[in-house]
Amino acid sequence: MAEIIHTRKSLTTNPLKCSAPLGAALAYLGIAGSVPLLHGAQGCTSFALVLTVRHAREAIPLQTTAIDEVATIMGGAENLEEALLNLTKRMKPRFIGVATTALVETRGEDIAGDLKLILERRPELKDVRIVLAKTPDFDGALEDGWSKAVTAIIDSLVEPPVAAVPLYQQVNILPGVHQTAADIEWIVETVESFGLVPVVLPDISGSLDGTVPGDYIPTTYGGTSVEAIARMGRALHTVAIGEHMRAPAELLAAKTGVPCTVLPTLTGLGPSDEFVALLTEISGRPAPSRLRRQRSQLLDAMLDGHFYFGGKRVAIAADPDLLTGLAGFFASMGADIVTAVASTANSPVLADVPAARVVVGDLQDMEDSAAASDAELLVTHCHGRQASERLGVPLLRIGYPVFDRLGHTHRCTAGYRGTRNLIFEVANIVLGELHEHTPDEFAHAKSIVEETRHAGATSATC
Amino acid sequence: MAEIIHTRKSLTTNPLKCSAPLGAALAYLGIAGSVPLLHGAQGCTSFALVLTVRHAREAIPLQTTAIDEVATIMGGAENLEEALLNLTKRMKPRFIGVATTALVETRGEDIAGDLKLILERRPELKDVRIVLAKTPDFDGALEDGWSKAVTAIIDSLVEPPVAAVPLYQQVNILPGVHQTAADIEWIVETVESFGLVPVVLPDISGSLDGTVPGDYIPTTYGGTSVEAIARMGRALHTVAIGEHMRAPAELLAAKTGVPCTVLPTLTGLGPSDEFVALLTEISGRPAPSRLRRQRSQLLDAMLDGHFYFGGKRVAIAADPDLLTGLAGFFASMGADIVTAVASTANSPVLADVPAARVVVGDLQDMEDSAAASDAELLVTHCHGRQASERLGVPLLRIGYPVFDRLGHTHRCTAGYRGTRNLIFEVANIVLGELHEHTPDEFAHAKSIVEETRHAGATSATC
Amino acid sequence: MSEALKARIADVFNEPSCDKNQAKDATERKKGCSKPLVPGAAAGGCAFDGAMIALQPLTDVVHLVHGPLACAGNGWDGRHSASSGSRLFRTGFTTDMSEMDIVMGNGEKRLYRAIREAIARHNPPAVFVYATCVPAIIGDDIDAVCKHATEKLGTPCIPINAPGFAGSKNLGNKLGGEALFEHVIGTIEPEVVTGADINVLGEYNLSGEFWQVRPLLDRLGIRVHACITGDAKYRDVASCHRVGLNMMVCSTALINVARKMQEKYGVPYFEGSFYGIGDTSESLRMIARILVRRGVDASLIDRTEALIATEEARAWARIEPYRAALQGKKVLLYTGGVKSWSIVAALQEIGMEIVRTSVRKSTDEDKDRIKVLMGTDAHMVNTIPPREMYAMLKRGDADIMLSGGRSQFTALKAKTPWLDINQERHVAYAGYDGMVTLVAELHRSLTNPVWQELRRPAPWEVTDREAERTALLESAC
Amino acid sequence: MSEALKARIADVFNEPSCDKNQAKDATERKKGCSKPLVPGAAAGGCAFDGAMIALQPLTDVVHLVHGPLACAGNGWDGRHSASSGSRLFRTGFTTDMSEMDIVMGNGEKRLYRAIREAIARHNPPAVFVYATCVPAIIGDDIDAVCKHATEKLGTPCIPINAPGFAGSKNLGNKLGGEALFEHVIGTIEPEVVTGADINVLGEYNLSGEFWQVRPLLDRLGIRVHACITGDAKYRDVASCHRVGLNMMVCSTALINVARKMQEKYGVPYFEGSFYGIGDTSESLRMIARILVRRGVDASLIDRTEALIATEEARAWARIEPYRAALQGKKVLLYTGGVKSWSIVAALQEIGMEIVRTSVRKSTDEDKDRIKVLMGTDAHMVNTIPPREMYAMLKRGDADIMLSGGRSQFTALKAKTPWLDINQERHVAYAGYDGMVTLVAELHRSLTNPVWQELRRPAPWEVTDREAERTALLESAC
Repeated sequence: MAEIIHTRKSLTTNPLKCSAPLGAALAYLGIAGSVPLLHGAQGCTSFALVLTVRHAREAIPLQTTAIDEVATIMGGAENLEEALLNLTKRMKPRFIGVATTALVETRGEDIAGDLKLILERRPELKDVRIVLAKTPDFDGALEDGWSKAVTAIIDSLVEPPVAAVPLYQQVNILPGVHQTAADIEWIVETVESFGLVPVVLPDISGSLDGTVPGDYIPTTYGGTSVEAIARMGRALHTVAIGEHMRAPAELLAAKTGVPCTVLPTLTGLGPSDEFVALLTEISGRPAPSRLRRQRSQLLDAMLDGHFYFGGKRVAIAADPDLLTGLAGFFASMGADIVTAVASTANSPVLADVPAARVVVGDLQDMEDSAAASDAELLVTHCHGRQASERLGVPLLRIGYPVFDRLGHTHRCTAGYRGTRNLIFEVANIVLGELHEHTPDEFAHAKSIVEETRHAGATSATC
Repeated sequence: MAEIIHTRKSLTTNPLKCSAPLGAALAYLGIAGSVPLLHGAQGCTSFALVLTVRHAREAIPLQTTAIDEVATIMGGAENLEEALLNLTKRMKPRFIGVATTALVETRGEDIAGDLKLILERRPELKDVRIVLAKTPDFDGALEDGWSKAVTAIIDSLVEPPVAAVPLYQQVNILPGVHQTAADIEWIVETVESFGLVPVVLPDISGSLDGTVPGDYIPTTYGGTSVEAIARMGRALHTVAIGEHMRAPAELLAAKTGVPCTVLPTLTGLGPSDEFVALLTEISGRPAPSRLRRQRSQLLDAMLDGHFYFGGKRVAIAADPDLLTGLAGFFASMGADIVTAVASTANSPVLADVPAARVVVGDLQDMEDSAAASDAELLVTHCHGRQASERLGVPLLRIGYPVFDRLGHTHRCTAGYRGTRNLIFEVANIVLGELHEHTPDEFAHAKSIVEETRHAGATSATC
Repeated sequence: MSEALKARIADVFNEPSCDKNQAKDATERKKGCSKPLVPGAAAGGCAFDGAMIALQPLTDVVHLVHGPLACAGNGWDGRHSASSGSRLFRTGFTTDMSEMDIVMGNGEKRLYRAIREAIARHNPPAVFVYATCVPAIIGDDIDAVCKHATEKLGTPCIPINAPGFAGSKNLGNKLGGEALFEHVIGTIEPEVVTGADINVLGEYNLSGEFWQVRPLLDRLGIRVHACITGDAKYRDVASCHRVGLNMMVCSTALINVARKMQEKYGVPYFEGSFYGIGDTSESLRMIARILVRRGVDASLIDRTEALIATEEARAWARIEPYRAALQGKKVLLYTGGVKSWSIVAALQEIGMEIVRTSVRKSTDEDKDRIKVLMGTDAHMVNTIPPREMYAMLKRGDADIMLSGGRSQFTALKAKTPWLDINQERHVAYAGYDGMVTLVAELHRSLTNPVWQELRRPAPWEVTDREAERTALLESAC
Repeated sequence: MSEALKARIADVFNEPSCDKNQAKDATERKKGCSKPLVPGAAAGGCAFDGAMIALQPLTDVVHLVHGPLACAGNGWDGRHSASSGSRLFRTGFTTDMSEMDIVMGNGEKRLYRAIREAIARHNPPAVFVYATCVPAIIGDDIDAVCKHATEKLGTPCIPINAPGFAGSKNLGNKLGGEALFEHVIGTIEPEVVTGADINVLGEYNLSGEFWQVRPLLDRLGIRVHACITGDAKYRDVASCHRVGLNMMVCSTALINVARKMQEKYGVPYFEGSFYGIGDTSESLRMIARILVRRGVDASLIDRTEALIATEEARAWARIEPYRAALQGKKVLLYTGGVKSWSIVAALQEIGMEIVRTSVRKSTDEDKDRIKVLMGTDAHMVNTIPPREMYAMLKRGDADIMLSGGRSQFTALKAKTPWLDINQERHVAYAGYDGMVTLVAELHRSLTNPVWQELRRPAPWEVTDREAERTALLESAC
């Protein structure tokens, strides 16, 4: 059980965390015909927008209530109302997801109350489903914002089940914030292969997977429809991915009676098996042969790949669920997690990280610890690139954001196939670092007295 | 139209070519229950075996007739007979693919005649389908050997069609030697999505895709079954990938009357469209929505990726079909093919390479030309790594062999999805080479007289 | 909002050098010139963002953002401003205020400790402290904290009061400039004064592009004392008040600094551009002329003309091979400010046609220049809504769009060539070489066969059309 | 096959130092000692392969393969022999004979031209020319071509007559050695002769592992004149005949060279190993003892013992942390030759149990050593067919297999740990440090939790079993 270390420093250097409102916005982007609206100063939206555009390489319909000096003093209700009206008129969304920011939350306004009054007052808004999540930047990270937004969506949009018997073999999937479009595609394909019908909430594989529509669409195109959300109560089961999705899953269960299972991660053989076992149970059908072959391919990848993991010193920094999932995967392949840094302490799973210590901190903490523990691989989002350069240690880019590489959302790390791919990706990073040996490496033999780290250093390049 | 240059040198330095018998062996490995048998000295098999084991990271059931000094003088028929008997007894194959080597071909033996006599004489061999391809090492490369083996298989095993009407909506697929397991998976999935039933010959996605069988199997496990091959005459159509597959496709057509289409490559938007159009026509069904989405994702990848291709100076070295396909792809994305080296002149498609010149040569030719033309990316199999190091230019590993990276066979470069992935892979290599600018780069401004290549050099890193 | 901040904003709004202001009466002038933001339809960055943009290319100092995470966390490590020395400016520093800090009113304490930690680890020549919305609301006095820290820790701590809600990015630029003028410029006396020293204001050295210009000045014996701010060092900026001339590159951004330096230190300024061949030459001429007027040897004029002649000839020779392919190609220029005219001139130089140029952040003077360049103001537009922009490009009204990264995907999804000319680009466009690079990039983009590829009809478009026709025929029966 | 080649093979087969041969009568001896190959059941490399393996780590020469493509094309660039200098040996050279060359009998001409081209471009100290099957059949006289080229071009061209059909890899090693002895060794007089010079034969410097040994010898004042062949330079090998001692590292490979050097130049030789702590020490002792006998100052013995004491203690201390996890673990050792015993000793030193060791390429002397080490010969096996090997590992007869890359997948598919101890490995196992590395690698492999993961039952294994049971019950009704 990992010891959780809370650093006592006042200065955050090279932030690891992305803020909660951004996480909420990403969740809202997984709804069809949606516009996320950040309730704050226009900078709150601008920073989130620029980062997400760079990450997703897509135009992103993110809006702002544009709180200014006056609204800061007088309260933001008017701005919220104006924003809702303006964007409904201009963009004709089916759904608006409002996420609050630190700016409005610090004033302690009753935003839910404001919204209620606005909706009562404004018939123009009656065809739009409007959802509110309270996500001040000073509380939590991307995972928290995503989770709160999904919770808010379920709270507002899911209808109580009307018939006693489900109409079809529906399974609800609540993916975590770090699931890519490719991850969701694998999940959907796998669920379908058991004769089940998945409803994914939110479904960024429909909206942020990079497509070229034939015409200009100002809102998201693709994503979960509000109708499908309304009918989530008809499912046989809900599967949530990541501890941060427990809250929405449990709310959905409480609201509809649909039983739910929270899987900590889908990366790794064991987690993939769990998912498949669950689908087998839900569907009462045997696993199809293509899935069996996928598993066999994963076993082979584990066999071929384990040479490049065994004893490898790995430093990971991420949000709690992503960190725990990745650390578990690396450890299961024989790597040593010498550095584990979590963006927040907001999760019970941190204790499960297979490392002596988990530091709640920033990328400077990761860099310092990685340097001190001679890490051979860094694993974090693309802001880790500066540390990677300074330390001369390669970086596996994963999480959010990844803006300096293409195709991140088409990279699957879930399930048998995704785990196989991840093994290859890591092994190839290690293979790319291999070099021919030179006499100088064998330092001990040359200066016999000095104890060197040679054994480790050489064998690391197996 | 590219000018084809035949170098007049006697020395081959850093071979680009892999030999024809090896190509034949790879084809035979795509048949279920198969053992390829090279008719030559044991070294012929040993080199091919070691290379293929390293490439595929699989145990490979490749055998040898072990021609020794005596057989070299007296003829190899006895060795062939003994080998067939021995391996039939030990390994119980359903199929043995014999490929000759330079050693036995130089003596000019009548090996087909030998084999006929052996089969007449030996009832022990009656349950094994034995096929012979004449593939002397001094003629052609991997593509030629693969093509000859498939031709030999069709010649020996395909039965004349019995019924006038096909039993089901079958389509024969004859993939080229450079199709990976993932390529074939995409092809199969796509063919099936039109309600058609694909028969792939040979099918290495069933045998060389890396799986872990539950028990020891000495032959290939998976691959095209001899029964399916026998029934290839029942198909609606045959699709061959690559000009080198024209010969087997046309033989199949001649033997069975099944019409055939040869597609030069499946990499690129245009080639993928052609394949899909063909399937639409064969099936009479519209393209399914998942395929349409894949195409849209590819368009998006082309948009996001073209920045990293435009004006990029690329050097490619490969077998003729692979070279032509890749060069066409790179050129369609805006790259300049500054160096094109083909392993052999055995193909009419070389003239289609979008480059001023195609050199029939080796990796030294590629390295010299790449250096002279300031290539920014090398594209060839993993033997290009030495040139890549020496020139300080990154290498895209593609073709055979790729033994210094994992997961090559699970890498798809065919169709909408594969082309999308390839765009990402190339773009990410380019992005990985990006660096922050330094004052020294702006050389002209510093020494105003000297004309430098700066404009090109900077803008290349867009 | 603190009274001090209000006063500072009013002061900035009252900028007498702003040509818009000059046209207003006193009441209107008081209201300020930043356009009111429309909730649900706003797009740009906030004042804090603007201040950061203006100051962050000071490469050797700690830039510390006081606020909750989003302000620094969602925005750091994004621009390609290049440094020839320290890379400290690329490090993201923030106090990452927690709920506890806010509830307990611990913001100032946390900030002070953060400053101390930053100095202890990095020993910078200065710490720049940026206020954001939350500490501004709860009343954290960053001026006081900075003053205290400066005294106590011996390292200058510079307060930048530009919380996001205060206004636009543009305002933030100016507030950043105010802070420089108030707390940095003039605090150190320069070690060297050559008489031919200049500062360049509003040049961020994106992708190192100023390194294509600086050597030209070097050759003429003109020393760039400080580039404010691009590849800038704290000491150089702090001692930049003794130069002979300030050149303003990005017209509106730091105009207040230029004007105040003129008032206080008597440094004249002019506005110019290093984008395009003609403008680069014109800027060099202006610099030479003013410096000569200020006492530099008159031979500078001739030397400058000689350099210009050589460089222009060389640049044109290098551009020539691209001309045929670019001539007559239609450009949609979607930027603003100085680029709205400087790039227009540059593109016209090679025979391209400007179908629209946006004047979103342009001054009246900018607009006048465009009118002169284009012979009419018919092509000037303000904001183009994405839907309209998409329609224009889809129709083929332009062959290529030049803009910042944010509108990139509107062009790309319309399958239209696009070139980044704002902050995120990796390509250097300034000076003569930069213009050649821009032309090469335009050529590369416009001639890429990928555009034909992208417009190829999907196999089912043919089929579907046929099917539709068939269905139509059938239903017609 | 040419008469010359036949005579050379007969000579190699007649090797008097081969202990197998010593046990045979004259008739048997004439038949040669390479086992006849079984068509359809053979696995190893050919004579050409063996010659290349033995000679290619001569790093500064051109290794030119005369034949059609497969011989060089399918095999180059595969081993991890390391060089401290030239990398020319990693370049693949071949005449890539075409059908035309064969039909027209142009092989010799092509070869000559290829040699000329190689010398013109790379200017190597020598060109090694390897015959392969096809030119051997059509009667190309590579000896004559090499002679002619040597005279005409002024660069020594060394013919290596080991076409693939001549026999096994093992034979090829020896034929490579013959060529060295006949054409290279003794052709240059050494510049330096210290009296304490030695050669090391049969050490390929895989992954640079000899660099873990050489410094030990340096420290004792023993100079390695040439390592034949690992990180070897042509001049050093050509002048290696004046040393005081040859150490044979891979027993059978180059025994003919050692014996002939003894006969012609009076250089004594002994057989040793640098794998394992005990064997490394023993080899150092032997070298010291023989050199002292040959006139080196007797203090060498004491200095050697002191070095051994220090190094052994250090190595054991470093191994200690791994011991508990490795103790009693069962090893299947599938290699042969010298490794069949040297690695046995090494593994026993740390308390591992050897369940089988293969003696495929081992001499009787090798086997005797194993018998002594293991107290019995029950654990010695020849070839293990893959099916049997798989069954053994699947049953858990061994916890780990050590072998070459070729049998790797038999172990892995049986979900059993495996370590490469042959040519393709990237890890250096020689000397004291190498043994520590080996132990660390064993530990890393055996303790990897992936083995548990891999044995986890698939979800459907549970379900399927239940389904089977149900079906069984139903059918029972």
